[in-house]
This record gives sequence, structure tokens and C-alpha cells, in this order.
Amino acid sequence: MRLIADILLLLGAIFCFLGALGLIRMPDIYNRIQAGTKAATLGSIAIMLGIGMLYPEWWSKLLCIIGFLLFTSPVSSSVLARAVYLSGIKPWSKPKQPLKNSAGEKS
Amino acid sequence: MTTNLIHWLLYGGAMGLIVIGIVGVVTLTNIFRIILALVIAEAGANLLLVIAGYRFDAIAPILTGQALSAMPTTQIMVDPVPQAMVLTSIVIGVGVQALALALVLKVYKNYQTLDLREIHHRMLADIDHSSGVISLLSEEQPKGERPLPEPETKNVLNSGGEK
Amino acid sequence: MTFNLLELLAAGFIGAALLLGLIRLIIGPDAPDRVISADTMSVTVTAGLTVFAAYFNSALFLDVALVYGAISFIGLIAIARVIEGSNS
Amino acid sequence: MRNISALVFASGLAFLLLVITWQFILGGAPMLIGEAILQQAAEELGAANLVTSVVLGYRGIDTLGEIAILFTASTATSLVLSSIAEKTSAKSKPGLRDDGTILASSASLFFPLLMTIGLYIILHGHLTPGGGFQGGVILAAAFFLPLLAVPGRGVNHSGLALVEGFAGASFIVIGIIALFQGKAFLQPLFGHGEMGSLLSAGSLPLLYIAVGLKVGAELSGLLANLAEPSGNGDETLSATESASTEQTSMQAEKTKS
Amino acid sequence: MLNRLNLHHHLFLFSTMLLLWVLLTGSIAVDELIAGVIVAAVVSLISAPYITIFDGIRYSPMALISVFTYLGYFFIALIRANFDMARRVLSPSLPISPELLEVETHLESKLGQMLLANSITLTPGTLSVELRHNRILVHWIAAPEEGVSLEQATKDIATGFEKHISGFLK
Amino acid sequence: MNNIAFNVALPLLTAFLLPIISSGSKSATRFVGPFVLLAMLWFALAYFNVLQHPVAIALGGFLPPLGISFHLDNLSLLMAALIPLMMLLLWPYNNREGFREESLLLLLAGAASGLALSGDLFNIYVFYELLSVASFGLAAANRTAAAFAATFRYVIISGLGTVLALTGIALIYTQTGTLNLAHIGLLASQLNNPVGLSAFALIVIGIGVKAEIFPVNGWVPEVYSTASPRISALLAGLISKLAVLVIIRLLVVAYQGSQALTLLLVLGMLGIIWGELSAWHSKDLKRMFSFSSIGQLGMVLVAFSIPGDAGMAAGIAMMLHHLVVKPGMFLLTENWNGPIKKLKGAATSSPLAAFLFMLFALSMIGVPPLPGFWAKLLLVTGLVEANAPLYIIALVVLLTATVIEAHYLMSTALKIFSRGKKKHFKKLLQTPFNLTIATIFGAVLLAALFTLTPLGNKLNQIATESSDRSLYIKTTLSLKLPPQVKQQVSKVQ
Repeated sequence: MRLIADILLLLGAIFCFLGALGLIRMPDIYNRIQAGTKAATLGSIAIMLGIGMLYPEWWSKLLCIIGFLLFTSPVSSSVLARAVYLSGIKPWSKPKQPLKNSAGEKS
Repeated sequence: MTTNLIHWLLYGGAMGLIVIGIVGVVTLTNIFRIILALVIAEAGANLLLVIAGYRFDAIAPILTGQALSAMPTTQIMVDPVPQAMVLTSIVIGVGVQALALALVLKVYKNYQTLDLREIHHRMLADIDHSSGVISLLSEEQPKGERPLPEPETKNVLNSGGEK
Repeated sequence: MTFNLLELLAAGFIGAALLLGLIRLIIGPDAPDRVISADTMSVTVTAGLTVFAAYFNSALFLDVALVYGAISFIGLIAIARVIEGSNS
Repeated sequence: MRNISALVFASGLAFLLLVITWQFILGGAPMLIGEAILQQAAEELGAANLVTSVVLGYRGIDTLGEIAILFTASTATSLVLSSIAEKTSAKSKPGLRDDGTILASSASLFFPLLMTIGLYIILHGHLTPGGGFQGGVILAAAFFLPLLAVPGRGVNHSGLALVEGFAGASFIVIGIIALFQGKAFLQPLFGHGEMGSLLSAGSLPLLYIAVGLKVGAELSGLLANLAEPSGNGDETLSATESASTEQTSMQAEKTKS
Repeated sequence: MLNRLNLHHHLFLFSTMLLLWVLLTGSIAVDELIAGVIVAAVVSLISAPYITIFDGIRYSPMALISVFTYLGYFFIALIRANFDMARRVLSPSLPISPELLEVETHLESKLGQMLLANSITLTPGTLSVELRHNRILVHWIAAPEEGVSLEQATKDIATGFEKHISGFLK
Repeated sequence: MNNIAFNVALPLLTAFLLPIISSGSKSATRFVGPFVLLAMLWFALAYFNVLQHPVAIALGGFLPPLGISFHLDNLSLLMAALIPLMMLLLWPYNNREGFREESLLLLLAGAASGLALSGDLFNIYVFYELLSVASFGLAAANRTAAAFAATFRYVIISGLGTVLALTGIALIYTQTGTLNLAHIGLLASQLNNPVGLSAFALIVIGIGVKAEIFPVNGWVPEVYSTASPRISALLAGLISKLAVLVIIRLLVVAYQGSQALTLLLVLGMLGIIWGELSAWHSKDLKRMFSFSSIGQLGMVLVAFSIPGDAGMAAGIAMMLHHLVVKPGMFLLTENWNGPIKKLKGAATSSPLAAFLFMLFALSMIGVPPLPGFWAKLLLVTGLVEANAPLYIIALVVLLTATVIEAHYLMSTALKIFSRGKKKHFKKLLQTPFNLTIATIFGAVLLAALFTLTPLGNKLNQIATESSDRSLYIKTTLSLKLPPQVKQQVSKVQ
């Protein structure tokens, strides 16, 4: 039991780390949001599941935190992405490619 | 030895925050940044207060689990008094900051600038004007025609005080 | 509880993640970059607080994690709205 | 000149504080009353969270002063901002774009969630690290989130005033009831209950509910007040503002032209 | 009719809040439950007038099942997303070709649209930026080189979730 | 017996409920406040009559030093009685605008009472902050652009003071492990080191923002000339005294050494020099009075820095004198706020006001029969008896300051009594309301002149009582001590 919990913990921590690494490596803000949000969310959930296995009496509160995180994390990243988009920052694209015309418009 | 080092680092850090904040308050000219500096200084003072009750290797002063039945508990706990004080002083800080921000809004609305020196000059001119004393400033710039600076501070948060 | 090697390793990774987030927070270059790194860090810290709870064997930290998550969410939204309004 | 003197002052202060730090008896504070409180608070008050015993018991009047400070700050803020707040509350904020659907929907989803969490934190203030202030902040956040999502949304100021007035008054009234029972002002009432359960620690949870509602209402009011007239750096408002004195209105006209 | 809907609405809010309370306290002692009932009642009474988001919920047993299938689908997508992201972050060449594009949704309720947007955010390589009417602006980290049409993008990104969400939301 | 707590609880309760009351009936708002102030006055006076020796009251039933205690002696009760009295005199009876100013004034009254009574360092800090925030709101209540700017500077300087005071409190806590003033006094030996003394300096400078102490009084002229005269009168007359009270309590109880006294002496002298010179240069009445208020508070500080009963008596006398004179003067500035040279003929338009101005000015300078003279005499004899080089310097500074004071006040008086043009007269007419209140202050001053002997006796009694360190400590800690603390206390002793 403890081994599974530990593996979950480690996996989650590694995902958190990869998210932060993505934050450093990605070229522009949209990609950073992508890397940061996804990895950190799954990483945190895995960590909490691991903790829940270590301490079964905590599962209800951990479930609350997981649910909360699952709602807040995408919302906050969408809101931030929207703010960035509305403030006029265009997404980075590979330099050699021609720009596509459908990118900036919205209905 | 490590305990002492940790203590010293904590106290030094808190003092450092206080000093940074106060130096900021005294030297900055952008009134918004002055408030931020004040916030930093307050954070330093709160930190100092809370580490006054710090003990190495102690737990939070909340009884849980077995400790509830076995009183008085054998575990070492940190001092609860500074924690209560810090709670109080944080709330006090929030109130003062909100008031200061409201005043910044009004001052900016009236004087169209965030530069403290500029605001101070205009305020003194206003006081002189209302009490009928003709000061040096208002002699140079006749009444009612004090030039307004360029409204370059369109966005309060980002543009800062580089003037 | 005392941590075994795997758990210590996990804690180390969390610390490293926070460190990397801090680097992004410092180098910026823009406000949104800093904000997203703060957001990622806050999610990581929420997870870290549960690890803390396990280490100190005390469920109290879970409440702290919950409140921390809620407050940082609100803070992030507020800052995002400011960014949105700023450059329009 | 001013800068130099400021620097001299600041460096003097820095030197003083560093000397103080150096002088510290390493190893921490003697903690006289802290130790005594740790020893006897649980028996005396029956709250599992000893910080709560200090906040509401041993230093209850500090807490009264503190909520009074929040109230004062909010009153003073509304006094400072009142001349505009009445004018623009109906209109939407000029600077912000209209709301995004994601945020608007999630705001109305989070409103009840955050409120429940806030009330949970308040009600368990004597058992867990939470309490009136922490929970009050979450309540305020719950009210602030819809305001962030839909900036034009008006806030029910009179309702907030009602809540903050009665919450603050009930804190004092609980204190005065103790006085009428022949005890001291703000002395805890109603016995201890079973340690660690929800219904324990006498009147402390009641006090914390009052504090939580008060803090929540004050902070919501403050945030709403600050959010309403700010206009996000877009200063067209100052031209229309009817200033209270001749002077400011004169200045406002200058701005307009 | 309206009244009935209102009652549904209140009951749903109330039971959700009560569930949240029980999960938070982690106990079903009598005093905690009573406090929970009071809190849930107060919260649902206060917030019900402001909350129009729960309109589109289908109350049926089938809906409950599709909630679970949705959750399963979602978690699989989340895990896939993470391995995908890990691969991109770790590979030295940083294989990304980001693009902003739109997808269309047929969900009508606000809650459904929001869930869809959130799901898109947490799935492989996509991030929903803006949701307006029934279009979602998506940032796709690995858009095909030659560009995609609206229909194609919708099919690639949104349809899977939409199918599951429409099971319990209008 | 415990009902002195009402002096704090009642005004706060009323202030909390005032928004609700005012939405019910506007007229009730106007008379609820004075009624509460009357009740506070009654509570304070009731204690004053029966009090034979100092008493401590444990709030919440928790014995000090664990809980917070109120310390009641003649000095604190005198202040507690003066607070509602001054508030009643300066209450905005004619304010029809709303409830906010009244609410802030009530909060100010509650905070001030708490500050006067409290015997706990952190509790003092809390009430001090409440006092500050309420006074910010009152200072900005005029809602002019200049008032906002002045209040902003006031807030920032105050915030700085807050941080310094909080740092000082934290340092004292790390040194002694307690917050109760009496308990700190018991452990005073642990504060006799650089850390303890710098804590005192930090607290003095932090609290000194309200007491208009030298380095942190930049806000004084601006706020006093932008706020309405009633508010200036309140801040200069009453609030500054409460801050001074806190400082002397700390001084008496915990810092008996000479360094702390020297610090106060130097700060006081700098305040006198700066204040009086600036007052000499100022061109309008409001700012002249603001600066002279700084100078006067410098004198108060110098008085308190004299060791022993003599200093205490002189300081309290100066404090009370300033508390009566300065509000009266500020009330006169309502319609006399032009430049001083335009005040020609003011005496013809409102002779009573001119007479009052003359009375206040003469008393402030210290012309013999008036109370100001006796206060200054006490100070001068105290300085002479102290007989140390620094005190002699202070004496010289004081006498020079008196000469300067006499010069600017008398030249202003000359302007007022000289003949002016007729068309100015209407503008210089005093409003009857303010004039009435100022007359009351003048009457108090004159009444003091005729009751000098009993006043002097009472003053000496108060001074002896409040400069008695062991009495203060004994009063608070003679309540039944919890066993753990008793053990620690005996260990320390």
C-alpha cells in the first residue's frame, strides 16, 4: 500500500517539476500556461491521491481539495489566457512558417 | 548551533524586510509604490512578531487527536500569543492599506499625477490659495493655470513612477 | 511520520518545481509570465501543503491548503482582470 | 536635498536594526505568558485551538478593537469615495471589456462553494487553524468574485451595512451580557462543552461567527467601494464628478478642457 | 412550472452544499450535520437568485451514469495530456507548432459550455482562451502544419467531451 | 464595579449601529452620539469620585499578565473624563450630511478611552491604530483635494510609525516574553540593554506620530490647515495628549534609566526649536497654531524628561494647559484663516473673539497671573532643579522659544487690534457656534486662574501617584496571579 502511495507521490512531484520546467522552456505565454496548468494540476492530484492512501481518514477533505483544484485551475488559466489575448499579445509561432489568417479573428 | 543560525536568519530576514520597506517609503516618489513599500515593511514587522514565538521543532498550538484527551499535552508548541497579535496586526494593516488606496484614487483624480513631490507642491499651493497667502509657487504660475502634466500614467499598475 | 527515500525524493521534486517557478517569476519578462508562474507555484504549494500534513501527521494543514488554494485563485483572477484592462 | 536626508535617515535606521539583530540573545524569546497560556488555556476555555483562546479569550478586547478598525477603515473609505460612488454605481465600468463567459459562469458556480467553505472555516475556528478572520476573508472573496466577473454589477450596500452593524453589535452585546451576569466584560459564557467537538468552548464560536460576518461584510464593502469608482485609470470620471468644493470643481474643469 | 424549476434549483444547491459540508468536516456527527443543514440552507437561499447556471441539468438516472463516463473519459484525457506535455517539454527540439483557432459547440447551457471549455484546457495540447456564444477560441500547441477548418478542429478537440457532457447537461 | 469597560464598549457599539439607526431616522443620529458621550462622562466621573487608590481591572476575567487589564488611576480617569467632555464640546451638532463623521467621532472616543485606560502594550497599540484610522477619516472629511493629499501623507507617516511601534513591541516581547505593562515593569532589568532601549526609541517615534514628536510631525501643518477647525482642535488638543500619556506610562513603568529620559529631552528640544521657528515664519493663523502646537508638545516632552515627581507635575500641567488653550485657538481660525496681515480690524468686527485670542496667547506665552505661567514655572523650576548640562541647555531653549512665541503671537495680536478697512469686517465675523465653544474654553482657563491652590494640590497628588512605578506594578499584579506565572515572577525577582 505504502509503495503505491509513494509511487503516486513521486509521479505527482515529477509532473509538478515538469510543469515548472515547461514554464521555463516554453517560448511564449500561451504555451507556458498550457505547460504550467496541466502538469501542475495532474501532479497535485496525484500527490493528494498518494497522501490519501497514506492517511485513509483524510480522503474526504482531500477529495474537496482535488475537486476545487480541478475547477479552479483550468478556469484561472483560461482567464489569464483570455486576458493575455485581449491585451493584444499574439501567440508565438515557428519563425519559418507563414502566418495563418484565421488566427486573430473572433466571431 | 543550527537553531541559533536559523533564529538569526529569521530575525535578520524580518529586519531586512522592515528596512527595505522603510527605505522604500522614504525614498520613492510614486505614491502607489509607497503604499507597496509600506506593505513590505508591515510584512517585516509581522514576521518579526511571529518569529518572536517561534521554537525550533515545535508544533502549531492546536490540540488534535490524542492530545485532546491527554492534557496538558507533552508536545512542544509554539507560542500562541504572537500568532494572535499577528492576526490582529494583519487585519489592521489591511484596513489602513484600503484607506490609503482610496486616498490614492482621490488624489490621482484631483491632481492627475502619482508623483508625491508634485502632489505635495500642489497641495501646499492649494492650502496657500485657500488661506489667501500668495506663495512663491502660485506667483510663478498664476492662479488657476497650474499646468497639468502629461497623462502618461494611464495605467497605474504598470507604468510605475519613472518620471 | 518519517519519510522514506521515495517520499523524500518526491518532496525534493516539489521543491525543485518551486525553485524553477521562482526563476520564471524573477526573470519575467512580462506580467503575465510572472502571474502564470505564481499560479503554477500556488497549485504546487497546495500539493506541498498536503505533503506537509503527512509529514507532521496533522490534518490541520489540509484546511490551510484549501484556504490557500481559494485565496490564490481569487488573487490570480483579480490580477488577470487588471492585465486585461491595462493594455486595451 | 530631501533625498539625501531621506537616505541618511534610512541608512541610520538600517544600521540600528542590524545592530539590534546582532545583539539578539540567540535562542528565542523567554515566552513567559505564552508558556502559561499553553499550560492552562485548554482547561480554562475548552477550545482545541489555543490561538483562538488567545484571540477571543485572553485578548478579546484586542479583537474588538480590530473589528472596530476594519469598520473605521471602511467608513472612512466610503467617506472619502462617497462623492463618486453614488454617481457611477449604476453604470458599468468603462475600462474593462465585457465579461468572459468562462469567468462569469465559474463565478456564479464558485459563489456558493466559497461561501460554504468560508462558513466552514468560521464555524470550526475553535478546532482548526481557521477562524473568523480567515473565514471572513473567504466570504469577502466569494462576494468579490462575481464583482470581478461582471464589473457593472451593483452591490447591495445597505444589506452589507445591516450585516456589519449587527455582527459588530452582537460581539459587544455578548460581552455586555457577561457583564450583566456579574462576570467581566467579554468573559466567555455557556461552559466548555466536550473538547474538540463543534459545540464546545462556550461563547467563543458565537464570537467568531460575529467576527467572521463582520470581516466578510467589511471587506466586501471595502472592495466594492474601491472597485466601483476606480475606472481603471480611465479618468473621464473626474470631469463629471461634482466636487465638494469650488476648488476641486475648478480643477476638474481644467481636466476636461 | 417556474416554481417547480425553482424548487429543483434550490434542492440541487442545497444538497450540493450539504455534500460539500460533509466532505469538508469529514464527520457525520449530529451537531456537525445540523450545522451543515443550517449552513447549506442559508447559502442556497442567499445565492439562489444570483445563480442561473444550474438551469440545464438533466435530472435522470441516465445522467448520473454519463457523469461517471464523462469523468472517466476526462481523467484519461488528463493523463494523456500530461504525458504528451512531458514528451514535448523533455525533448530537446521542443516540438510545438502553436496556433489559435476556433471550435464550435452545440451545448446550450452555460454550465455545459464552461465544463467543455475547462475540459479542453486540461486535455492534450489545447487551452481554451475565450468562450463566446457557442464558439470557443482554442490555443492548440500542436496544430497541423497546413491549417484546419472549423469543423475539423471541432471534431478533433471538442466532440469527444461534448458527447459525454450532453448526457447530463443541455 | 466593572462598568468602566462601557467607556470603550458603548461608543463602539453605537458607532457600529449608527448606519442602521440613520437609515431609520435621521434625527436620531444627531442626538444618539452626545447621549453616549454623556454616559461615558458619567461612568468616568463616577469612578473618579470613589477612587481612593489605583485599581486594575481584568478584562474577560483573565488575570493579568495573561489577560488584558485596564489600569485606573487618577491620571487615566482624568483623561477618560476629558475625552467625552472635549468630544461634547467639539461635536458637529450642525452636521446634516450623514452619519459617517459622527460614527468616526464615536470610534475615536472609544479608542481614546481604551488608550487612556489600557495597561497592556499590544492593546495600547490596537487602540492607537483605531485612533489613527478614525482620525484619518476625520482629517479627510472635508473632501477637498488638498485634504485628500494631506491625509495621504498623514496615512503614510502614520503607517511608518505603526511599523516602527510594532517592531518595538515585538522587540520588547522577545526580551521579556510578556506584554502587560506592569509585568514588563517587573522585568525591566531585561530591557536595560541596547535592544530594549532601541525598542523604547522605536515605540516613542512610532506613537510619537500622533504626539507630534520631532522627526515624524511633517503631517501636522498640512492636516491642521486642511481639516475643519473642530477636527484640528480635537487632534491637537486631545489626541496628541493621549499619545503622550502612552509614552510616559512606558517611561515610568519600564524605563527608569537616564538614556530614555535623554532621548525624550533631545526629541523635545528639537521639537521646540523646529516648531517655534516655523511658527515664527508662517503667514497664516492655522499653520502658525499648528507649528506652535508642535513646539508646545516639545515642551511637554521636555517636562516629562525631568526625573521624578517634579517633571511629572510640570508635564501634566503643560498638557492640561495646552489641552484647553489650543482647541480654543483653533476654533477661532474658522473665519480668520486669511493671511495675518489681512486680519486688520478683526477686533472691531468681533471683539469677544479678539479678547479670547489675547487671553489664549498671553496664557500660552506665560504671562504671570494666567495658568500658562504656572505651568511654565513648574517646568522651569524642574529644569533648574534637575541641574544637569542638558537640562540647562533645555532651559535656554525653552526661554528663547518663549521669546519667539511672544513675538509672533503679539505681532498677530497687534494686527488684530489695529484699525482696518470697513469692508473686511463681515468676512472676519466669527460664527456664533464656534465662538461659544471657544468662550467655554476661555472660561475654563479663567476658572483655573481662581482655583489655583486646589488644582495645584490635585496636580501634585496625580503626579506623585502616576510617577510611582512600584505602585503601578503592584496594582496590576496584586490581582490573584495564576500559579505558573507566580512561580516565574518569583524566579525573576
